[in-house]
Formats: sequence, structure tokens, C-alpha cells
Amino acid sequence: MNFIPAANPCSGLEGDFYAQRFALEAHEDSLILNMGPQHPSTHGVLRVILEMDGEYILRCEPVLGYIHRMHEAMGQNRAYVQYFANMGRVDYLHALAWNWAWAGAVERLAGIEVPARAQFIRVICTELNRINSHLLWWGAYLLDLGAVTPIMYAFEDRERIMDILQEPTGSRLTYSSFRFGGVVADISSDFVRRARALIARMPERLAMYHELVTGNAILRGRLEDVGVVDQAMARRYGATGPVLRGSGVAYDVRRAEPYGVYDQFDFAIPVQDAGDSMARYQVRMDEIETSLAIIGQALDGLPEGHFMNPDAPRGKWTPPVGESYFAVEGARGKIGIYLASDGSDTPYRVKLRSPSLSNLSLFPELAKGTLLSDAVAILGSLDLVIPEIDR
Amino acid sequence: MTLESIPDELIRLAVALVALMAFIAANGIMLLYVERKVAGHVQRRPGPFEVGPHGLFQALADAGKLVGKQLSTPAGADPLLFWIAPLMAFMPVPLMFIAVPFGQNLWGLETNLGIVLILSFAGFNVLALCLAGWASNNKWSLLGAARAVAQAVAYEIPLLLSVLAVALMTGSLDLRVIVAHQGGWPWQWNVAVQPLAFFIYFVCSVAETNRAPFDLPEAESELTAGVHTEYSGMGNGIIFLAEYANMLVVSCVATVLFLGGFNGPILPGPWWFLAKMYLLVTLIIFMRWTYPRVRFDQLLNLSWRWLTPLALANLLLTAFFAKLWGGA
Amino acid sequence: MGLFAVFGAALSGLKSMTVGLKVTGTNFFKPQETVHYPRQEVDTLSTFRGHIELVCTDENKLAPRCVGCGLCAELCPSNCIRVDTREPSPAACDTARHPVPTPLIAVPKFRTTPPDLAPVAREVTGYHLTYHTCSLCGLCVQNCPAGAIRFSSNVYFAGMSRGAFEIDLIARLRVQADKRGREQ
Amino acid sequence: MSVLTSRLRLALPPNTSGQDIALAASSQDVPSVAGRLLRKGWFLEDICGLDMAEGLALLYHFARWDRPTRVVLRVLLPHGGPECPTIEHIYPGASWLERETSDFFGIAFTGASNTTPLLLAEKLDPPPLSRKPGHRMSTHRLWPLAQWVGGANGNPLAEDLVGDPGVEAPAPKDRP
Repeated sequence: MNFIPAANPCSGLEGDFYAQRFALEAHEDSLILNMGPQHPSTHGVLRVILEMDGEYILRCEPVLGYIHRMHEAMGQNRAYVQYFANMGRVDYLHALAWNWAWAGAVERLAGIEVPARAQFIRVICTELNRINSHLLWWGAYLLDLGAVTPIMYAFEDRERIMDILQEPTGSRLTYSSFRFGGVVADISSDFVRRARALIARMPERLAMYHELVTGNAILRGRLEDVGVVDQAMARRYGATGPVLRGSGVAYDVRRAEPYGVYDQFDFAIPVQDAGDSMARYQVRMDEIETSLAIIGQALDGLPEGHFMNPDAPRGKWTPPVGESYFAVEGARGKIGIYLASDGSDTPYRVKLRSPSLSNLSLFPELAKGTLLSDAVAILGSLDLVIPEIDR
Repeated sequence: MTLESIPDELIRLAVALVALMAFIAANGIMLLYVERKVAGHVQRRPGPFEVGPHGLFQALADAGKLVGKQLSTPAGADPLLFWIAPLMAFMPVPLMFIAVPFGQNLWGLETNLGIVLILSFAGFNVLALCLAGWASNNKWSLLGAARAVAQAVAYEIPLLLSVLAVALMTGSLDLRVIVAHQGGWPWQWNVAVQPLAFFIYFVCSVAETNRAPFDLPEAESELTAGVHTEYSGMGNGIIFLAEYANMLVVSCVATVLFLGGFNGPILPGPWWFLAKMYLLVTLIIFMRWTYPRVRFDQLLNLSWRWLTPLALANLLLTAFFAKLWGGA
Repeated sequence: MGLFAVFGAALSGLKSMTVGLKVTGTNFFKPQETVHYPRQEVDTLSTFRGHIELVCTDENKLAPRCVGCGLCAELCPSNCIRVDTREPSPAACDTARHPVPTPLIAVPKFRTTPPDLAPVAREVTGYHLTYHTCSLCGLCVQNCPAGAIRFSSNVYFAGMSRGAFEIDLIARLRVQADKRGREQ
Repeated sequence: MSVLTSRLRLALPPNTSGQDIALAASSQDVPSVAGRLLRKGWFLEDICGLDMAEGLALLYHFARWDRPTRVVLRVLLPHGGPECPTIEHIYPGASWLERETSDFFGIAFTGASNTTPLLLAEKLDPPPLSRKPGHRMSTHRLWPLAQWVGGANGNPLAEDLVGDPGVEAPAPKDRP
């Protein structure tokens, strides 16, 4: 169990194992700084070890695992349907995307049909959840940049969305409301009315957000040309989601590998070419509008019917032997679930591909040579959810 | 030694200092409340509401809490420097007020070098922050201290230059003379003649007091709390009080230099003075709750590439016109 | 960049700052969005999930609909439900009063494991919820063959000890029945 | 046909698997296959370990930006002392995925610049996701079609992967 060998080459250095290992390659007269695991702008328990020359970052290394919960092992030990409760907690900000990934992986493996109405409900709820996630990111990111007020405005809208989503899901944050073959509850006419009211309200709010923040000269100065990701770099690191779309690649799983009924909707994929933090910011803000457009179309075309396939399995059940991979577009990028089944009532292996992990792995390269303030801006622009990284 | 042998000036000074201390303490507490209320209403929530009517006594309760807290010195810190720093931050503040004319004959010290006195004591603040950051034995505090020093050095220059423009125009460093030089109506104020100097002064004063968007030495989301990180209880409280008091000082000076001081129609002078001062303070508070924080290099660029050249140009023009029209 | 462009950029930057102040200024005078919690409460929690509770039968306010199949306990991801049952004695087995409900869900083609619905409903002697490990996923509610569980509206539930969250739901059902009886 | 291509084995997983082509390779070929996929515009989605009866399987999932396809590269490593060359010099993003797999399955990635545990505090023995010998599934059961091997067989995606080897990937840098 003792990981550090007895003859520790690092002994005599300060800090824990990671800091000692990091300090081995330190330059002379540089400052080793631990940003996190408790730091206001690492959004949870991410720890980044920085080697600094004054305010400039020479080198950095993220240290993960502070909120590791071994979701993959839990997946092997519980029935298929029980795993939905975990899916609400991997990425708590876009829980429904993970719900969908898990439902989709199992449905693909077992060949479970999902009724059209359930598909539409899934789309509406997931997109509402995506807006919620982007709004929280917006507020928290500006908090990182020193503007305290926007997060409160974001929460005004978030509250409304959570009120709407609460009806079909019963929760406000850690949703676990998808099931194999459908969703747990139907949506009512009141839900439709409130969702439409939200669609009517949001453009005005977004205009206010842009007035307050996006046009601000200080913000533009902070974000433009900071943390530029080019396409080759994004490919080598497997970056997805707004990080990739900020680099000029129109790659969105909803369009590239359409799942559910996303092929029935007409929506544009927001893309920015600059690749800097401002581009990622802009992509996320535009995605809120895209999601609103999708919700509007889904509400218009909402078919009648079951919200749950009557033939779908309930309780503990056994899918056929086999494997399946299912990808969905989460708020942070491509969520993928690989599932291998051995024909028992628990999965043989569940592998969760979390977009935040791949996106964060860009950080050491992006942060090199930037100021500490830039590092905060870059870290925020990657939109990290630490529980999703550590899983 | 009889009572008569004490010079009148000394008595006046002592009384003024005591009164000013009370003024600063009361204002510090009130500004804390106002700031939180403004923040609350800007963010569409009530702000402090539970202690007293509309949370009026919240700041008092907070002060009581701070006083009651244990003062802890971090391991490896230099205790003398560490504890002298908050005192040093607060000590010069009452001295800065003594030359400020709050109204007709309402000042602590008769001096014809009022501006010089204020500006020289203002320099103490950065020394205090530097000591606090250094003595804390904390890397974040140290970074905050380094930022504080660089920022103060960069912004003192355009600040001085913009003040100098007013002094050139008036031909005096005496705050009372400068006030007397202006009238009661806005078009008679110096700001009407020197809008650029006022703008530069205002930006620099926000930066000098380390208020958002120039709060880099504190920079909550970058440096956790910068120089404040290791301070507990009243150590933290005094540094905060000094910060609010500094905000008051720069607003007072701006009122005197640019907004006509205590001059104003109908109402007695001190009311006008306070009204103008609080207006500026409110503006500074609003700015804090609106803008993101600037980056360090942008902060320095703003000073060296914009404010300093503009202030120099402004000073040159002022000198030229002052000479042309025979000065004051 | 020409001198004019530089100054133009600076001026538009300044303008963006005043626009920002305008936004916060207008919001300053707008009504508040929050409520003062202990004195006021939000009215949107009707669909919010509180801890689960048992549903009584239509005839008897004191008897739970639960048939003691134990599916809820088996499906619970956090093992926070314990159902104590007793095989009914022949004398007490009054199927007319306590019938086996038809399963509310059609038996799907994938099913392999429960419910092995007992031909005669078992007598439920205790139903315990360990709420502090519950994740409110709703599997028990959705899969109950008798429709005997629902979410309560007890969303402001707070307690001083861990024991306060270990709830005997049958006792709770009785308390609720008492209260309802007194109200009537 | 290059030497590498002749060593690759292809299989078509069923539609339900969400994977279009499975490549089976031996562990020493992983960097060259990865290098070829990078040159052809694929990105690495994830690396998944899998404890099978025949050995520890490593699944590298690759996808593209322009087409909805997914290729899985399967590598089977022995249970005793599983080792695989790293691909972090080709896909730097793989470094963390490899460290994670190393945490969970005890697989050593040779040539990696950083081998500290990523998510777990210390190396656990046995690794947390490895299964007891009696509980392992056979690869023949999970991948019944994996036995089909051979050339592209007219499959356009397979043609693309097997044909045109391009420049072979550089050998991993030797690290002390």
C-alpha cells in the first residue's frame, strides 16, 4: 500500500508526493505554488501545481482524484437501472446528458424502442438542462474574472429553468429521470406553457447579459488571444464540445452522430474560429440560443403517445451479451459510455468518457508562459466539472 | 504649564483628530452596510436584512464579531511586521483628513500644503500592504504584495500629474484656496475646466484604493485573498476599515479639487460636501459590482500608456493656458 | 493601427463600461427576485421530491397498500429501505379485505428477476427508510407493483441527529391518518 | 501492404455496439496504428481497460470530426505483468487516460513520461477493476465476430484503414 518507495529520491523536498515529484524539475529561483484543491477558481477540488517566475507560469501539472468516487466500479456492482442514480452525479450540471448516455448505451445493446413522445421529452429536458449548465458556467466564469454580479442574474434564469424541469424529473440538480425505453414522467400542458414563456423571456435576458458583460472592454481584454487552441492540438488531446467548436470545428455529436430525434430538428452549430477563451465564451452563449431553438421546435412537434415503452424492462433485468458504445453531446463535450454485458443482471464493464478530462488535459500546454490571471481565465473557459473528471 | 500655554492649533488638531476618528469609524461601518445593500439590490436580492430594521445593524454585528475573534499569527510569519502592517494601514488615514475643508472654517489643520500632506500620507498604504504580504509567510500574500507595490507606483504618477494640473490652474496647493476658487454651480467647478484631469484622477484613485476593477492585490478568485489571506479577526477588520477610509479620502479630495468642495446653493456647505463625496463613493461601489477585474499587465499598460501621457499632455496644456491668461 | 483607430477603440471601450453601469443601475431599481425564507416560502415545490412515504389503502387509512414483495428494497441503489414482513396466518388472511393488487405495470419481455409476487400479500410489519443515504432516484416509487409508495412533500425536513433521518414509515402513516382524522 | 497492415486483424462488430470497425493488434503495434489514425484525422475518444478471461483487453476508441464512425483498437495483454507501449507522444491526451487505466487495471505503459497514479492515491493490489479469475468473461463470448480477420473485404472504412500506410509513426522517445 505504501506507494512512496523507502529510498525516496525526492526526500528532503517540501509537500506531498506530487509536489515533490513536480519540484524535481523546477528551475532555480522559481516559485512552486499549489493552486487548489481548495481555491476559489478551481471550482471544486481540482489541484494545479504551478511553477512560477513572478506572475508568469513556467510549468504546471493538474493533480486529480480528490473527488474520485469510482463510478465505474459501482457500475459493475449494481443493476442496470440502479446506475441512473450515479449518472445524475457524474456531471451534476448536465446530469440529463449522462442519463441519456446511459439509457442510450443500454437501449442500443438490448434493442429497446423509445416512443416518439419520450424522445421529444428527452430532447426538451436535456436542452433545458444544457441551458442551465451554460448559464451557471457563465456566472461562475465571470466570478473567476472578478465580476460578482452576473452569477446572480444567471441564477434568476436558472431558478426558472429548474422550476420547469422539476415537474417531470422531481429534482432540481442531480436528475435521474430517464429510464430504459422512456422517461419517468410525462410533461403537462403547464410545463409546455412555462417552457414557452422561458423561450420568450430568454432573448431579452441574453441581450442584457451581452450588454453587461460580452461587450465590456475589460472582459474582452482578459479573454481575447488568451489560451488559443488550434485544431491540431484539439485533435491530439481529444478536445470536444465548445472547446473544439471555439477552434473552428463544427463538431457536435447531436449533428455528427445523431441520437434520439436530433436529426429532425433544424439548428445551427455555433462555431468560432479564433480558438481563444473569447471564442469559447461566445460559442457557449450562442449555444444557449441554439438550445432554445431546439426546445421551441420540439414543443411544436411534440407527438402524442406513451412517455414510456410499455415493453421496456423495469426493475432488475438482463440485457443480451455484447458491447455498446453510445455518445451524446453534453454541455462540456462528447460524453461516451462503453458498456460490456456478460448476460448477468449487472454490467460487466462500464467506461465513462468524460469530456472535461480531455479538455482539462489541454491546460498544461495552454497555461505555459501565461500570467496567473490568464491561467484562471483559461481554466474557467474549459468549463470544468471536477466530479466528472474524477468520476 | 497652564492651559493657555497650549497653542490653539494643537487643541484644534487634537479635537479634529478625535472627531475624524469617529467620522472614519462611523463611515467605515456605514459604508460596509451600504456596499452590501447596493450589492444586494444590484443583484436583486435584499442584502443584509436580519439584524435590525432592514439589516441596519448588520455591520455593527460584524464589527463585534471581528473584535471577538482570536488573532492568530501564521507559522513562520514575522509577528512584529505581521501585526504592525494593519496598524500602519490605518494610522495615516485620520492624518489625511485633517487638511480637508469640510465646510467654511471646518478643517483640522490650517496649512497651505494640503495636497502635499494628503498625497504623502497616502503613500503609507502601499507600505502597509507590502509588509502584510511579506510578513504573512504565504505565497499568495506575497504575490498580492508584489502586485500592490507595482500598482501603487504606476498609479501615483498620473494621479499626481492630474492633481498638479488643478494646482497650476489655481496657483495654490492649499485646499481651501482651491475650494474658494470654484463656485457653487457645476459650471463653476474645476471639473468643467479640467474634465480629463478629473477622469484620470478618478481612475487612479480607484486603482490607488485597490477597489474593483483594480483590486488585484486582493483578487479573490486568483490569489484567494491576496494580502488579507492570513489575517484573522480585527487584523483583517482594520485593513478593511483602512480601505474604506481610503475610499473616503480620495472621494473627499476629488470633491475639493474638482467638484467645488463645500460650495453650493441654499444648503450649508458641509451638506454639499458630504453629498458630493457620497455620490462619488456610491459610484465606486457600483463599479465594483459591475466590472470584471483587469489583468496585471493591462493595469500597468493603462497607467503607463494611457493615463500618464494623457495627464502629461493635460498638464502641459494647463500650464500653457495658465501662462496665457496670466494664471491665478 | 492609426492613432484615430486607437483612440476610437479606447472610446468604445469606455462606452461599454458606461453601458455596464447602466445595466446594473437599472437592475438596482427592479424588484427583488428572492424571498425572505423563514417568513416567506417559495410556492414551486409541489413537484419536488421529499422522502418517500407509504400510501394507505382506500378503505383503511391506517393500512399501507404495501404487499411486502420487497422489490423496492431490492431495487434501491443505496440500500436504504428495509421491509419487514410476516407470512400471513391463515386466519388473518382475509383476501377480501386485503386483496393482491393487479400489477400496475405490464410484465415486460425482458424481465428475469422479481417480482415473484406472492400469491397472498405478505403482512408488512415494518417499513424503515434510512433517509440520509437515499438519493431520491425514484426507482422504488416507479417500480412498486402495488402503487404503495409516493414522494412526500416534506421538503424542508431537517434534523439534529442522524437518527432523525431513520424513519419508520408505517408509524408515519399512522400519524398522518391521526392528523387527518382530527382535521375532519 | 505494409508489414504493419499484414499484422492487423479486422472485425465488424454488430450494429448494436456503436462501433464500426474493430482492429485487433498486438501491443507493440499500438503506437504505429495510433500514428496512422492521427495522420488520417482520427481523434482518441478514450482508453478502456477490460478484464477478460484470456487477458487484459485494452480498447482504444477513435472517432472522427467529419464522419459518424468509430473505430476500436483492441489489444490483449497477458494477466501477468501487462505492458503496453504508450501513445502519449502521438496523442498527448492519452497520457491521462493511460494513467487512469494503469490505476484501475495495473497495466504498465512503457515509455510514458508520467506514471504517477491519476485518480487513486496509491497503487492498489489487486487493481480495483480487475476481476477474480472465476468471474472473467471469455473474449469469444463478448466478441464472437472478432474471429473474422483478413483484408478490407470491400468495406470502404476498412479499405481506408488498412490501405495506404502513410509514413510510419516515429518510435517512442527513450526516457530514462
